[in-house]
Amino acid sequence: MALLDVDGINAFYGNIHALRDVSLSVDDGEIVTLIGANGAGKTTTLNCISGLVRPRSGTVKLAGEDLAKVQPHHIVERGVVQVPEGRRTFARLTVDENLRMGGFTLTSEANLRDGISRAYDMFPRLKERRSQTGGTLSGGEQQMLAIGRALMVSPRVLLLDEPSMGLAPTLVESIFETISSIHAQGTSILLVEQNALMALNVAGRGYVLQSGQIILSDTAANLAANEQVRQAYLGEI
Amino acid sequence: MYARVMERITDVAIAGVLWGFRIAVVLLVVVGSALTLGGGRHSAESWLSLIVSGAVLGSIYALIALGYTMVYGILRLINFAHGEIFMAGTFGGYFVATALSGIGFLNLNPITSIISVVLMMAGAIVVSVTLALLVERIAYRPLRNAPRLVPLISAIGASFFLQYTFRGFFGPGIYAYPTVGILDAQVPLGIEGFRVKWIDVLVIVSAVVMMAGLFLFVQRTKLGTSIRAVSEDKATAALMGIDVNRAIVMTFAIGAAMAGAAGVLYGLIFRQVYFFTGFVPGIKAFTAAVLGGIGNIPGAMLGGIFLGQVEGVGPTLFLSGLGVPSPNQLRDVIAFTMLVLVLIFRPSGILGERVAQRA
Amino acid sequence: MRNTLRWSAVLTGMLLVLAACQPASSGSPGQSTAESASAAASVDAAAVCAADEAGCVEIPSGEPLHIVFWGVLSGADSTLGEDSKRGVEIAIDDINNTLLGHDIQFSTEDGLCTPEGGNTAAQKLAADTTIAGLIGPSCTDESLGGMQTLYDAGMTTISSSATRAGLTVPDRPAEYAAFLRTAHSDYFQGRMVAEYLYNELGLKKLATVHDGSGYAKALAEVARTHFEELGGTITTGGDQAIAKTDTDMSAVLTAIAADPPDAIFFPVFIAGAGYLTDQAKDTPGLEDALLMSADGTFSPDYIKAAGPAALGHLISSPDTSKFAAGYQDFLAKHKAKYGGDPLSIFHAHAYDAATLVFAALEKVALTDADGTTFIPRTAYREALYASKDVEGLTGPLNCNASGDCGAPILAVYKVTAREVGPPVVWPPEAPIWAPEPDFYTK
Amino acid sequence: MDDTRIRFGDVPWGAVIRVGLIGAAVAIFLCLVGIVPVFHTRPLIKDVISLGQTSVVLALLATGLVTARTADMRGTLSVLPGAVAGAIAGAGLTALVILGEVINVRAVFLNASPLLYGILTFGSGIAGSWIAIVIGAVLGAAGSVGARLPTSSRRPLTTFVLTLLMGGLFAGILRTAMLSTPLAGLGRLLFAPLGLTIVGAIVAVIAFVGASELFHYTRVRDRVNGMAPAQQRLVTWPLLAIAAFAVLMLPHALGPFVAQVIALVALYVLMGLGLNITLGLAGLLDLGFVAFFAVGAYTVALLTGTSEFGIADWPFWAAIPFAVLFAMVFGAILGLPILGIRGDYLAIATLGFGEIIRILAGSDLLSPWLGGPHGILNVPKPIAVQPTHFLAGPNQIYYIAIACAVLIAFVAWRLRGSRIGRAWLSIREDEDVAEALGVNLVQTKILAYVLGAGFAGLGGGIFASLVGSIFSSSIQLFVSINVVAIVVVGGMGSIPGAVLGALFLIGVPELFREFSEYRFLFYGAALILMMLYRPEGLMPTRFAAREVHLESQELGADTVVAAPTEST
Repeated sequence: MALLDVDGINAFYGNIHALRDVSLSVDDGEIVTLIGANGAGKTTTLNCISGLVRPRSGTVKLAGEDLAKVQPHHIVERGVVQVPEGRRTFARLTVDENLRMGGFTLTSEANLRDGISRAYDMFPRLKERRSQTGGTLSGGEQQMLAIGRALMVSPRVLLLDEPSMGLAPTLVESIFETISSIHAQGTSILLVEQNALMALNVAGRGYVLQSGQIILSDTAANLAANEQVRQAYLGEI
Repeated sequence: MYARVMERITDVAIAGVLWGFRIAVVLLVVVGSALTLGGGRHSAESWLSLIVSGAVLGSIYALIALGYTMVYGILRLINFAHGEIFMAGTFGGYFVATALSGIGFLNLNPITSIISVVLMMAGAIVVSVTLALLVERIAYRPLRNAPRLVPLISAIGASFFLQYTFRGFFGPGIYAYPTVGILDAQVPLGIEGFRVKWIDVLVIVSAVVMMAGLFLFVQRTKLGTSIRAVSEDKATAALMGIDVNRAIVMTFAIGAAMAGAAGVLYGLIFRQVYFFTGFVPGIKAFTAAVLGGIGNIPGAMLGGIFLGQVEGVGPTLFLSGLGVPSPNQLRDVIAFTMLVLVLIFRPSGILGERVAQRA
Repeated sequence: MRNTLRWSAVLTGMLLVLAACQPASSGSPGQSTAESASAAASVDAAAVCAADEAGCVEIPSGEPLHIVFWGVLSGADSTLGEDSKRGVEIAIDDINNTLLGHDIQFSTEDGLCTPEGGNTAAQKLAADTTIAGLIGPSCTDESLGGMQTLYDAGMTTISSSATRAGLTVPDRPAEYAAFLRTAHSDYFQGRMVAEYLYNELGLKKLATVHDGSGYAKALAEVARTHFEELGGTITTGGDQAIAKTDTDMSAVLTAIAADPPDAIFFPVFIAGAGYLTDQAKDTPGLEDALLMSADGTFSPDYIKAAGPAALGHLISSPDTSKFAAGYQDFLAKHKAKYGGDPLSIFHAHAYDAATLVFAALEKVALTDADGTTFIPRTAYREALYASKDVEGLTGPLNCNASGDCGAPILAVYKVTAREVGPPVVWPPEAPIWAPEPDFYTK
Repeated sequence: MDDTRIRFGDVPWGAVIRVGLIGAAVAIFLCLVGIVPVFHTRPLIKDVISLGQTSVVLALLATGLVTARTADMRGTLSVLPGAVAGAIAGAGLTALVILGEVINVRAVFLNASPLLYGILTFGSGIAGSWIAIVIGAVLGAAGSVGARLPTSSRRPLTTFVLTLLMGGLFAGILRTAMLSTPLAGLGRLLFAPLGLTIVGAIVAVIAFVGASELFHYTRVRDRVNGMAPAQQRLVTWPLLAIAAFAVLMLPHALGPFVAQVIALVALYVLMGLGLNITLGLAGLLDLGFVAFFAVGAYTVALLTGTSEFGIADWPFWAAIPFAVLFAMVFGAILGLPILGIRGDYLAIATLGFGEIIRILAGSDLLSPWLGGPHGILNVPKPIAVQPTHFLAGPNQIYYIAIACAVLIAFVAWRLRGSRIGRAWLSIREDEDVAEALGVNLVQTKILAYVLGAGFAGLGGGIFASLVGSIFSSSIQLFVSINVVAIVVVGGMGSIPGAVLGALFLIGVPELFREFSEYRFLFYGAALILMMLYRPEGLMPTRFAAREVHLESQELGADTVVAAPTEST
C-alpha cells in the first residue's frame, strides 16, 4: 500500500471539469514529480490532497485512511503539508512568526523550538532575518521560509508546488539541492514543477498531466527519455 | 485635440476644487479656533473637562471599533450588526446590575461594588459573544465566498433584526442603570472647576488595559498570530494546519467581548439603555475604525480617541467662535468632515498601510 | 419564480376586475357609499347624506362602528402614542364597547411622529370608508403631514397630544378644520414657564436647550421670547441644541456654563432630558441652576433615566390635581387593565377626545328602518366644533372655532425624594405652582 | 405503502433532536419577542385562528418539514422523526409556561405575560401546558408528511397555506377597496374587518387552488413555447398591453392608500435605478444617497413652496430640472474630494456626507432658510386639480415617478453599452488596470457619482411634492440603506430587479404598517434570508448571476476555505 494514494478523482470549478480521473501514488521515502503545462490541473491535484478542494468523486487516502471528510487543518496534523505556489509567506508576520504558524499543530513549545532551530540550521539566512516581516524578504528567502515553514511539523508527505518559479537560476539549483536533502532525511515528496528537467533529475518517478488527465506515468529516467515529454516539456524540438 | 484640452481643463478644475476644500476646512478650523480661544469665554478647566469627556467617549468608541476592525481585517466585511452586539451587552449588564441591586449587593460596600461591576462585565460579555456567534453562524458564514455586497446587506438585515428583537423583548421604554455609588464619586483632584468621577477613570483605564491586552494577545500568542495569518491568507493558513473557521469565530468572539465590556462602561456612565442604544455608537465606532485605518488594531484605538476628542472639543473650539448658533448640534458634522479630511490626506486612514489602497 | 409569476398573474386579474367595478367618482368614497346605499336607506337619511358635502359613513345593522386611534406607536417616542391609545381604550370600555347600537371596532394606525408617517397613515385612514371617529395623532408633525388628506376626505380628527401653537390659531388655513385637540397649546405652556421662572421665582437669566425636534424647538422659543418680554435676559450661548441621539451633554453644558444662567429650560424627550439632568449636576458653574423640563418628560421613565439627580427637578405639565373626580377612577381602571401606571401625561386628554367623539357621533347619527346607521361627515365635524360643557376627565370641554377643546390647566411640578425613590413612585404629589386662571385669557 | 421496513434505530436521532431544539428556540423566540401575544388580537380567520397562533403553527410545521428532509426515512415510520421533533419544539413552549409559573420571567421579558401563557395553554393554566407538546407532535408529523408528498399534491397544499396567509393579511385593504364598489356585499361576506371570514377562507382557498391548477404557469409556458414565433407574438403583445394597462390602472383599482404606497414604491424604483448606475455599473458603494435626495427635495420645496420659506413660487415642472441640476452640482462638489478614496473608505465617507446634510438641514444654523425641524410646508402638487380627478394626489406622483423611472431605465440601458459604460465596468473590475488602460479614473467616477446624485435629486423633488412638505426628519440614513438594499436585493444592475426590490422592501412594509414595529423585524429577517437563498437578487441580470456563481464556484462550491484573498 502506497503512503499517499490518489484514486480516480474528478474535480470541478463550477461547470469546468478541472480533473478527470486522476490517479497517482507516492510511496514511503519516494520523490514523485507531477509535470505539466500551465492550467493542466497540477495545483488542483495538490489542493485536492490538502483538502482545500473537494473532489466530486474518487478518493484520496493517506496510509489507507480516506481523507474525504477530513478538514484541511486535520490533514496537516496527519502529516501532509503543502508548500503553495508562489510561496505565500505571511507578509505581515515576522520570519519567526511564519515558522511558528507552520508549526501551528504542534502542541509542545519544545517541539516548536526544535522545529525552528532545525529550520534555521537548514537555512541560516533565515536566522539573520528572524524578526523581519515576510514581505521584506527576497524571492529566494521567501521560498526558503515557505519550505522551512512546511517542515516545522516533520511531514510524512511534502507537497511542493512550483518551488523554482520566479527564482534566479543559481537559486533554483540550491532549492533543488534542498529538496534532495529533505528527501534524504526520509520525507516523501510530491513535486509539482514546470521545470520538468530539474524535476525529473531529482525524482524517482513522474506523472505527466495534460488538460486534467494523467497521460503518462513512468520512472523519471524513462520520462526524461520519452520523446513526447522531451518535445513538450523539456524544450527540445 | 479638443477632447484632450477639455480633459486637461477638467483635471485642473478638479484639482482646484480639491485644494479649495482642504483650504476651506483648514481655514475654518484655524480661524474658528483662534476666535474661540481669543474670545476667552471658556476657562482652562472647562477645556480640560471637555477633553476628559472626549477621552471617555473616545475610549468607548475605540472598544467598539476593535470589533469592526478585526472582523473587517479577517473577512473584509463591514459588520453592521456590531452596534447591536454592543447594545445587547449593555442590556446584559443592566439585568445583572438590577439583580445585584435588588438583593442589595451592588452598593453594600466598595468591594461588593467592584465585584458587581466585574459580574456585570461578565454577564454582558456572555450575552454579546453568544449573539455575535449566532449572527456569524446564521447570517455571515454561509456567505463567506459571495461578492462583498451580499454579506453587507445580510449584516444590515441582522442589525435591524437584532434591534427590533430587543424592542420586542424589552419594549420601547428606557431602562435606567442603577447607580454604583463609589463610581459616581468625584476623584479628589483639588482643582476648582474641574471634576473627574471615578467612573471616568475606570472607563479610560479599563479601555486602555483591554486594548493593550488585545494587542499583546494578537501580537504575542499563537492564537493571535494565527488570526493575523488567517486575515492575510486563508488558504495558506489552512495549509499550515490552522483551523480557519475557528480563527474567524475567535475574532467575532473577541470583538463581541470588547463590545460587551464597552456596553457596561457605557451603561455606567450614561445610565440608560434601550433598543436603539447601539445604533449611533455603532456608526461612530465604525467611523473611528475607518479613521484609524480599518483592519488595523492600534488604528482603531487611535481613531476612537481622535473621534471622541473631535466630538467633545470640536464644536466648541471650531464653531462657537464663529458665532454659529447651537454649535453642539453640529458635532457630527465636524466629526464626519474631519473624517473626510483625514481620508483625503491619507486615503487609508491614519495608520492604514499605503498598500491597502490596492483593495 | 414560478410561484411569483402565477401569483402576479392572478393578482393582475383581480386588479382588473376591481378597476372595472370602480365607479367614476373614486376620489370621494363617502359619496359613492351613500349613492349605492340610497335605495335601502330611509328617505330622510338619504336626503341628509346627499345634502352633506362629504357624504355619510354608513354602518349596516350588525356591523361594528369603527373608531381609530392614530399616532406614534413605533420608534423611540412610542410611549406617547401608547399612553393615549390606552386612554381611548378605557373610554371605549366605559361605554361598554357599544355606541348607537353597534359594537365598537377599535383599531390603530402608526404615524411614526413624522410628517410622511402622518401622511401615509392619513391616506390609509381616508381610504377606509368604515371609519366613524378618529382620535389622534400624537405629534404635530403627523398632523401637518396628514391634515390635507383628511380634510379632502371630509374626515375630522381630534388630538390629545399635538401641542404646537400654530395648529389652533384663529387664522389657520382652511384644511386645519379637520383638526381639533383636547391638548393644551404650547403657547400657554411656554409662557407659563417664563412667568413662573421670572415672576414667581424672580430669576433673571434663562438658557434653553432643544433637541432638534419640532416640539422642543417651538416650545423653547415660546419660553425664551416670553421670558425676554417679561424683562429677563437669555444668557450668552443660552440658546442651545442637542441631537436626539446624543448621550454626552458635557460640551453643551459647558457652553451654557460659560455664562451661568439662573435656570435652564429643556423641553426635550425622556432620554435627552435624563442625560441633561444627570450631567448638569457635574458641570462646574451649573450647580445652582434650576433645571426644568416640559410635559414630554412627565413620566416615571424620566426619573429612572435621570437617576438621583432628578431630585428637585421642575416639570411643567397639565395639572392632574385639577382633573375631574373621575380621574382617580380612571387611574384605578388603568392599573387593573395594564398592570401599571400611565406612561405619559396625555391619557386623560385622549379619554376626553374619545368622549367628545362619542357625543358628537350620537348627536348627528341617523338610523333607518333596517337599523343601518348613517353619520353625515360635515355635520359630525360641525357637531365636534359645537361641543359645549362636555364633562371630561381634564375638566369641562368646550371647543372653540379654532379647534381648542380642552381648558389649558397647566402647573409646575417638582420632583421630590418620594418620587426619586427607589423605587420610583408615580404619579407625583400635587404641583407646587399653577398660574392664575386669568393667565389663559391674557 | 413502502415495503422496506426501517427500524427505530435507523433514525438519525441526534439530527432529529437538534432540529427539534432549533424549532423550540424559534417558537420561544416568537413568543418572547411578542409576535404570539401581540398578534393574538389580529385574526387570520375570524373566530378560528389568530395571526399569533398562526406563527407558532407555521414554526411547528416547519420543524416537521425540516426534520423529514434531514432524516430522510421512508415507510411507516417516516412521520415519527417529524412528530418527535415537533413534540420537542412544543415541549419548549411547555417549558416556557412552567418556567413562567416558577419564576417571574416577565421581569426580563415583557411579553411573558399571563396573556401569552393563556394562549399557549388555551386558557387552562399550567395544567394545560402539556397541550403544546401534543400539538407540536401533530403539527410536526403533518409537516413531515407535507415534505414527503409528491409535488403534484404538495403544490396545491402550499398554495392553500399561502392563500390563507395572504388573504388574512390583506383582508383589511381588500375589504376597504371593495366597500366603495358595488362589490361591497361580497367584501363583507369574504372579509371581516380584520382577517378572513370562514366563508372567505373557504372561497379564497377553493378559488385560488382551482385557478392556480387550471392555469398552471408551466403548462401555459409550455404551450406558448410550442407555438410558432408569429403566434407567440400574438400572445405576448396583448399580454404586455394588459400588463401596461394594469400598471396604469393600479392606483385606481386599489384606492388612494395603496396608490400612495405604490407612488412611494415608484419613487424608490427611480432612486434604485439611479444608484444602479453608481453602484451597479461603476461599483461605487454610496451610503449617502440621501444627501442628494435632500438637495432635490429642498430645492423643489423652496422653489415651489407657498409657505414663508418659498422663494420663487414656481410650478413643479420648472423647479424639478433645477432640483436635478443642484443635486448634480452637489454631487460634484461632494464627490470630488472623496473619489480618490477607494472601496469601503468611500462607503463611510459618503455615509458621512449623508449625515452631514441631515444634521445641517435640521440645524439652528440653517433653520432661517430651511425651517429646521419645522420643515417647509405647502409644497404644491405638480398638477393643481380637483382631488376627485383621475390625477388626484398620489396618483399623479405615481405616474410621474413611473415616467421618470422609465426614462432613467432607458438612460441607464443606453449608458451601459456606451464608451463611458465600458469605462465604468472596467473600474468596477479593477481600478489599477482601468487606469493602466487609459481610463481617467477621477473623471469617470465623478460622472457616475454625479449622475446617481441627479437621479436621487429627482427622487427627492418628487418626494417633496408627494408629501406636500419636507422636514429634516425625512432625511434619514435609512433612506440610503434602503436604496442600496433595493439594488442588491433586486439584483445588481437589473432594471426589473429594482422594481421588484422596491416592491418587496418599500411596498410590503408600508402595507403592513398596522404591525408597527414588527415590520422592521421582518424587514431585517427578509434581508438575511434573501441574501442566504438568493444572493444574486430577485431578478439578476444574466451577467450578474454568472458573476455571483462564478465567484462562489471559483473556490466556493467545491472548496472548503475561501479564495486566497489577494494580500492587500
